[in-house]
Amino acid sequence: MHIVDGALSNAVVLGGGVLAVGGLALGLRSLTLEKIPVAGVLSATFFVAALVHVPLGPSSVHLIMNGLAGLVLGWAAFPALFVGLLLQAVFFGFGGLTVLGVNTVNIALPAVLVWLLCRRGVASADTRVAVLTGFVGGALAIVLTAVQVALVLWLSGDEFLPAAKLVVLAHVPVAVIEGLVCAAAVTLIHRVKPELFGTLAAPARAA
Amino acid sequence: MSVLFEVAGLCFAYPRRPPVLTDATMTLAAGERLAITGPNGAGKSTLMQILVGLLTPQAGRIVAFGAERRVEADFQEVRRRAGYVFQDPDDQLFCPTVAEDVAFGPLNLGLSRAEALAVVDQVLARVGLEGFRDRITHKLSGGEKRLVSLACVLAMEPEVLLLDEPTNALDEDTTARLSEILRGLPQAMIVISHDPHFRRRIATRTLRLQQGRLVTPQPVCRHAGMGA
Amino acid sequence: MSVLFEVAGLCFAYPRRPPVLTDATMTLAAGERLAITGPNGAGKSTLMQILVGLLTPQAGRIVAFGAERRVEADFQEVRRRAGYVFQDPDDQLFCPTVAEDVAFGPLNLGLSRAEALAVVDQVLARVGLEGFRDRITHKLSGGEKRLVSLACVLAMEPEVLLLDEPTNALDEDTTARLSEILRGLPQAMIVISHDPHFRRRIATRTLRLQQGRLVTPQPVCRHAGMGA
Amino acid sequence: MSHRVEAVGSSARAGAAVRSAPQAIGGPGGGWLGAVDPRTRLLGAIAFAGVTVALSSLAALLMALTLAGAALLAARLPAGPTLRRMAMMDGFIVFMLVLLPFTMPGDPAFWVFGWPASWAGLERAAAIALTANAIVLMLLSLVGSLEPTTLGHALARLRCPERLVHLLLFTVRYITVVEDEYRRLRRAMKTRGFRPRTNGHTFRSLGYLIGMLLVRALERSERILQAMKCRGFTGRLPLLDDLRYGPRDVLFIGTTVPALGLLLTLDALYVGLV
Ligand SMILES: Nc1ncnc2c1ncn2[C@@H]1O[C@H](COP(=O)(O)OP(=O)(O)OP(=O)(O)O)[C@@H](O)[C@H]1O
Ligand SMILES: Nc1ncnc2c1ncn2[C@@H]1O[C@H](COP(=O)(O)OP(=O)(O)OP(=O)(O)O)[C@@H](O)[C@H]1O
Ligand SMILES: [Mg+2]
Ligand SMILES: [Mg+2]
Repeated sequence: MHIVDGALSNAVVLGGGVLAVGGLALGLRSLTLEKIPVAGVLSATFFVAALVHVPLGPSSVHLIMNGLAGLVLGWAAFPALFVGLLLQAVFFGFGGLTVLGVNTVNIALPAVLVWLLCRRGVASADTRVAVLTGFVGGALAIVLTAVQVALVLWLSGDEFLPAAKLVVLAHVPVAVIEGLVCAAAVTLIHRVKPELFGTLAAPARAA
Repeated sequence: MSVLFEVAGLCFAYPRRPPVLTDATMTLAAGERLAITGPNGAGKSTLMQILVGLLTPQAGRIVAFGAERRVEADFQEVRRRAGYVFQDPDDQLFCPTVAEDVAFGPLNLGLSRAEALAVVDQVLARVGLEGFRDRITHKLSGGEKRLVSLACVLAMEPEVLLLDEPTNALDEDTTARLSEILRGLPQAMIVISHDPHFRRRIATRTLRLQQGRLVTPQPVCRHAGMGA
Repeated sequence: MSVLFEVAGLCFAYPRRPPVLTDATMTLAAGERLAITGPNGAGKSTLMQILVGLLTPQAGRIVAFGAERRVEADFQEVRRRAGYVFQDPDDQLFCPTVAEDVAFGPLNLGLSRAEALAVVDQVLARVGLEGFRDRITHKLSGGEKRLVSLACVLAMEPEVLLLDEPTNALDEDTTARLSEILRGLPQAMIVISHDPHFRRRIATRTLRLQQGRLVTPQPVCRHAGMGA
Repeated sequence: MSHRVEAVGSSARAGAAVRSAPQAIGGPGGGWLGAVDPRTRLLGAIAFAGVTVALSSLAALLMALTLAGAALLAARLPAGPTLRRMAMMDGFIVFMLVLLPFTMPGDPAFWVFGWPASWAGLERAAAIALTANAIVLMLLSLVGSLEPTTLGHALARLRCPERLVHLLLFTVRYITVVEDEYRRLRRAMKTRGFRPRTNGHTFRSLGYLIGMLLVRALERSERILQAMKCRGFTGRLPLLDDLRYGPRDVLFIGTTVPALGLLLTLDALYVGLV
């Protein structure tokens, strides 16, 4: 959900920039150079995952997977997703430059919120709890992202309100799909390598 | 004896690379076990990918199961009837458990979950992996992964098997076991292999891919004279 | 002739797994090129990681460069003097450009930028990759990556080279080129390889890792008697 | 992270986008811009974006788009693919632009099924489209024509936080590796008859696939860290670059600053007059 340059009011763009810098600072605080390889390879994986497209009726949607990114990366999701958005803007022309802050907050803040809410559940020894949490986290991240996009548009002008409402509505099915894909990914990780949820996400608090 | 695959005059080059296949021609009849050998990078894996339509040749004709195949829709049927076991099992296995990996193909063919699970048990027994149903695929040994990837393909009940270096990096015991399994299968197969002993155990006929063409190799062991 | 590595009675198991090494013993003398072979999953890579202290054995003794090595601090010196080339070059080449990758080791050893860059040029020339200095790592071909990862290790001027399947996925030309480079190097080396021709070209001695132990393989071709 | 909604007929193109990603991530930029320092280009793109979002008249925005077109020529990027990339927007943004004339009050320009479309809304939609495209085109031309690794070096020299720069460089380094892994697995799934549909089996399979890629990514990162230790990693990741400002940078700044000034002046004139 990339907003483009020129659509938002200056205040919103600035606010987004400030929040993004704050999020980046918090995310980078725990990333020692020793942890950069893990964060980098995982960040590359989320970049690739975002290229996966899923059929939705007669059309198809690209995955965002910010919920899963939050569950795996914790606060590091902020810099990791920012890097992805920067590369997409600069080399693919998706999104824009002045809105980079807003777009980062729209994608990464839900990721971190999902982590804060779901990190216990997803690390649960009970697979069913973990998988259910995965579904909730994956879907919730998309809902939050859509709501933030709508909010940002609405704050920029009342004329965007109808479009903003439609953004939220249109993303309900997308949220369900992301939830299901995320739940399946959590199932696999839980069986194959449960430590994945603790590598980066857990020690973020300690730092 | 019915002809399963018949390809003629295949040419193929990867973009901005010299040609890999210049004029490859071969036939596979029912009941045959055809071995293909040739140096590293000769284009053996490339040829197999062309047979199932994962790559499109720049020239040449592919007849499979009695019909000429040209476009993606034609090859969807070919892929259902010809089971392709990849060179590296890690490229093929992506599910958490063995059962789910083996059931993936049958589910794609439209079977129900219960039916697919019945197939799983039966196929695992055929490759001697009873009791592996709930094992984590990712944590299996290389040899076990190889047998699971064979089981995955057998589960789709293909009429032909395409095996890309199935003994690659397997130890002798597992290689022997695999030979026995393959010899016990009714399907025709094309087997890429560098291993002359394995080829001798398995194959009813051998072709060598070199300089972009498939030729019948000289009868004596080429390796005999090599080495320092 | 001085002894570089001497290990005895190594035992190793990954957590919650059956033991990989049960009683591995070997010696490497200066000037030797020791080949190690053995089935997939036998523990060859594991053994190499133990030699440089990336894994700690549950039992056994490691003497390297004349001193017994037990703790992490001991092994930091071992890692400086023994250059380890990984099985997958993508694991080893993590820097953006070739120059940065090759200079990474020398800079860590305390060389200045200018000195490190001089080493880069000299080492790239030694593996025949002059002019690759400013190439982007992730755009290199498989063979080029392999040679660069060798250059990265040579840049640290090791006394011993440890090479884990250096010809894996290389074509014949690159394999031949690599053989020549390795034969021209003065260092002693341990080379893990499945490829008998490559081993014959390179090695002064061969050991086989099986059932957790290192054994001298029988002199005749074991395969000769097999086959149908 | 993109949520472009597209018709099923174009799914082949989406596949091509995946395949072209490694190429898209990096293609050496030649042309007149080749000799301009990456830092200058980056700062130029940022300044251009800052000025362009401040413009409000369509005339000035058209001129901004023209400037971006000139940059495209100077970067010698392939025009077709670059312009296509520029024009590509999220489905919802396109939708919002189409909706704007009907949701913004003002003098009606025309009616659709009895709904009035306002001049003000049309103008606003045009302004947003022009701004977005001008900035994206300038960004693609000035910065998108760099190697991604060079972008990392430039950011480091511009005092971006060290860890962020290294995160970017590691991400760029491993995108192609992970993407190859992804592509091989997708190919194997295809040979086993997998065709994505809107059903649970598809979502589960794709979820497993992503989960497996993450597991392998973690294991790879463990090996990378080992390799770093083997080469004496001391908690430092040195960067070597040969970025240097030259005469071409002076020339670039000498043209850019007046051009941006001209844009602002033009805009002030139009806004003042119209
Ligand atoms: N995707 C690709 N893009 C470009 N070149 C490729 C690609 N895949 C393979 N090649 C090249 O094409 C040639 C043939 O490759 P192929 O994998 O078919 O050989 P092979 O006979 O299977 O070799 P091996 O015995 O090593 O498996 C090689 O030189 C290889 O480097
Ligand atoms: N990190 C790990 N955790 C658990 N088991 C492991 C780990 N790494 C390797 N193993 C297992 O230990 C055994 C030995 O692995 P190793 O990589 O040393 O074998 P190898 O002889 O190098 O095989 P190959 O020829 O395939 O490279 C294998 O069964 C492998 O699955
Ligand atoms: Mg092959
Ligand atoms: Mg190994």
